[in-house]
Amino acid sequence: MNNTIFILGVGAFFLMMIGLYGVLTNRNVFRLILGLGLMETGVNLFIVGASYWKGGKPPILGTVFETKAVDSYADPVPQALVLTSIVIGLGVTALALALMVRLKETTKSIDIIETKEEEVNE
Amino acid sequence: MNKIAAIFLIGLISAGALGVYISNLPGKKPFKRNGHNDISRAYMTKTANGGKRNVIKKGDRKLENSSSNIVTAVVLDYRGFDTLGEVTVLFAAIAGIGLLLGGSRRRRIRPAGPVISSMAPWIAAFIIITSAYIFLHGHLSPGGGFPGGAMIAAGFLIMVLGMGSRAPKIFKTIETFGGLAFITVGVIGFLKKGSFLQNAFGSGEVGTLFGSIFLGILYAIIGFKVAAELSSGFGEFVAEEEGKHE
Amino acid sequence: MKYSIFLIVAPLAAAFTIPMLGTYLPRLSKLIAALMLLAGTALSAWLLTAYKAQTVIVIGGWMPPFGISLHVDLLSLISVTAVYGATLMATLYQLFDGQEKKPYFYMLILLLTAALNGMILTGDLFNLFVFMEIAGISSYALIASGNGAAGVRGALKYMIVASLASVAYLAAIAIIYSTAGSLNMATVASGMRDLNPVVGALVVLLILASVFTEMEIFPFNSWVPSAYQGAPSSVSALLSGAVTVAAAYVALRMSYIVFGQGMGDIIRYGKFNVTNILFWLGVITVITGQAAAYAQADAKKMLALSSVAQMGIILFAISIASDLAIYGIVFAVIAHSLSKLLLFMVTGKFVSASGTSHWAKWKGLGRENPLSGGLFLIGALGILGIPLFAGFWGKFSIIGAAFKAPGVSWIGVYIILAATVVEAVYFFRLAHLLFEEPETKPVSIKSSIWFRISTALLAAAIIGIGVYPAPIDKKVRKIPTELSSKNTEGYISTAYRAMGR
Amino acid sequence: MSAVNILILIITLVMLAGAAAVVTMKSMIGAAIMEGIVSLMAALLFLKMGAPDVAITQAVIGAGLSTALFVMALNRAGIDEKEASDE
Repeated sequence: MNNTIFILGVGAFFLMMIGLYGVLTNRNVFRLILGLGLMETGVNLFIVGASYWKGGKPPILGTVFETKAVDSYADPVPQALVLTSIVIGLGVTALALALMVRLKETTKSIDIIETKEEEVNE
Repeated sequence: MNKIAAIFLIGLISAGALGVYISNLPGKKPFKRNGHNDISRAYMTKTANGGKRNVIKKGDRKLENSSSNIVTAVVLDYRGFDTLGEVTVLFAAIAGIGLLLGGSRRRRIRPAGPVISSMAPWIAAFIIITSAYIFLHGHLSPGGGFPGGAMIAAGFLIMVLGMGSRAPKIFKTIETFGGLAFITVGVIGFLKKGSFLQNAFGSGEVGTLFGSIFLGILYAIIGFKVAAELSSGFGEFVAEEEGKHE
Repeated sequence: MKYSIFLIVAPLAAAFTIPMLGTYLPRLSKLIAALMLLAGTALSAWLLTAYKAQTVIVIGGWMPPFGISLHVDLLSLISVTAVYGATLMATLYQLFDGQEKKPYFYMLILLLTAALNGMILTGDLFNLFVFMEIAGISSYALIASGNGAAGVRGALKYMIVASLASVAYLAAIAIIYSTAGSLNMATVASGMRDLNPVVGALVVLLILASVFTEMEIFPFNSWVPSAYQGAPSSVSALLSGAVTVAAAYVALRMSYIVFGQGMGDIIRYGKFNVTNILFWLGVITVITGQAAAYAQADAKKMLALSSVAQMGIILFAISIASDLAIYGIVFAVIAHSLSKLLLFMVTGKFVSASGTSHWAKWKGLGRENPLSGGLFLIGALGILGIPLFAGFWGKFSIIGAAFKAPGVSWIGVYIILAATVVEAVYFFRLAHLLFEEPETKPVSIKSSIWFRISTALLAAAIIGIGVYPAPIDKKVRKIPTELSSKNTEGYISTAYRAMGR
Repeated sequence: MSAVNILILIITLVMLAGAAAVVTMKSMIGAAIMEGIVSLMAALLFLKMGAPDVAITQAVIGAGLSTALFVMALNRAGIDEKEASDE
């Protein structure tokens, strides 16, 4: 068992769970978005951590590079996935904040649960 | 949901995760690997299409891919279609913001104090030059189009907040041409080599700035597009002048 | 077949032109959106008629386990055609009969189309995630583009549930990549077999949970009523007519190909038989959906919950996993898509004429406007599965398959039949009210020529498939053999042949 | 435990403490800034895991742009801190 990986895995898992707690216990949209952000960060750490092994160096080819030395580099694929996932997270967060601003403009509150039935005007 | 129920649910999930973890210990295949699988090994030795395993170092030529940063090679070349999707995610989010917040009324932005207003263009220029370096060297060193573009947007935001200017319409045109350019690069690959987003520009020397035209073009496109998108989208969030909102 | 890539890329390219055109020539951008969807429908229909055998389309020139590839088979082409047709209808409805919308609205519809097609065609798990996120983001924005606060609330609820789902999906991806060592569906499918059973079951549940969020299956569908109610009618029609098609397709492929282990015993890891979970989730979804729809005073929420129940039936059929069941699923999905498009389009007219979506206030609207009333009735009959209407073949085959299947599937049949009775009650209750003698003269509905043409086409399709299913039947009959993993020409072998090993 | 492990442990603990602060803090702007700190710590962890590309992206997007976006959105919506106490 590798200590580094254990710490990373447990840390990522707890980060996700703290985020989930934030999502479950709040009705305030802003805090919901913050909780989702924590969960996203946690799962990103988890993706890189799940494929990490001790002593993984940045996967950038140096001046001298033997085919055997491949083993000293960290796995590049999860890193590429996480890059994508971070940018997607930014998109979702930005749109969620725009929705929050709209909600505040239309209802004067940022509570996700409606106080009374609202009519649709189409 | 009340707090006790939430804690209970989280406890349940944690217990489940612990159970999975323990049951995995004597499992057939362990969670953790201690080396590369076939796919990541092929990416690193640049033999995904069955080439022979070369000694790869700076200065090697005619490999299937000439990026010395393997993550960039994966993001832009081996999994380039994901990156097109990623650009589209941001594009969709910014379009959504435009649809929701882009009112027809003109909002005036209150400029910051004199010190910040006079400093803002310089700080912005510095950030923009740094980020141009980051996205042009994406295939050599860590960085690339997304952080580079995001930094340009940050520089632009400083300018907006400091000087009170608004996002000009030209950004919309950059968004359009950036997206179309990405697809054009893909279609060129389709027409010349037979599959979408295939590298039709050849690959040069590993580890040089102009060694990889394909990756350079793609990261430049992404950098400009992300910068334009984020600047115009985030501009919508800038608070309007005091007393104007109701 | 190699042109299939343009089913995804062409709408993306059209969407990319809109920020500029929308700023300078807003009218042209709407025209481009409509023309693009028309061209896409034509392209997908052409590919469907030219279809010969399963193909893997390579992207970027990298062979399947290394690069991302598209996997084109008969079912995916049928689904893509359905998605394009549904989007085209909804867009024309919005253009000619809906409220004035900004160019961005049509751009998001194009992005949604591209993303749904990507979800259907892609052969890579992470690529599927990216497309699910694009589809999600464009749907949130489209739902929130309605006037009131209801749309924004619905979009936020959808967003929060879907974001939790995407976190679950990513966690599953992390486990899959670190164990199976690949993200290509075919490689994962062969790698999942020798996985630790507990981990395997966990991965399957995490991924299916996130697919079920889009498919509106029971514990993950709390967002459905408010999102459908708050969205503009054209967007509700899209959610019901296009998004569910893609989601049902993904659920089917996940459970049969990626995680399945041969028909009849589809997902089993050691002691964990995930198939049973699918079965019970499907049945519970049908019961809760129909019960909630019966109690619903809001017509759009009622239709939304009826969609939920239909998806429950489809999940139930997925858990049966016989050739007849797959045949039924395809028919049921097509019939549901057509009927719900028609129902939401007509309902949108009723809402805008009466100014409310509470159906109790629609007394006599159908008597005043017999065309719309009749169309509503046809849509309802199509959903219910009455003989001579499209829904019949789907439900009939699913029920037949359930009776033939071993185990407890027959329980599901009685539940589906009972639920159909409930569904009939609330649809006919509404239809009866529409044709009742009103106290005050109701408003007459103004509709464009496009509304009449497209609804007439939909109604003709519903009745046409119901009366004479032979042309579709000929295609659909081939699907079970293609999906069956016993068949050597199946998905995995096609992908492996493309890999050249 | 080696020195690297202790460093990683400290970063992880700071990150988790920051996350706990995000969830419990009364002030919304404070919570947004704490989220930025969590992102920064995550970026350091990525760097330790041999992923400099991800670390740069996480630092620029997670810690920089997102935090700015949170604060700007609060301003734009005109949300005052009194509403921060929920329920």
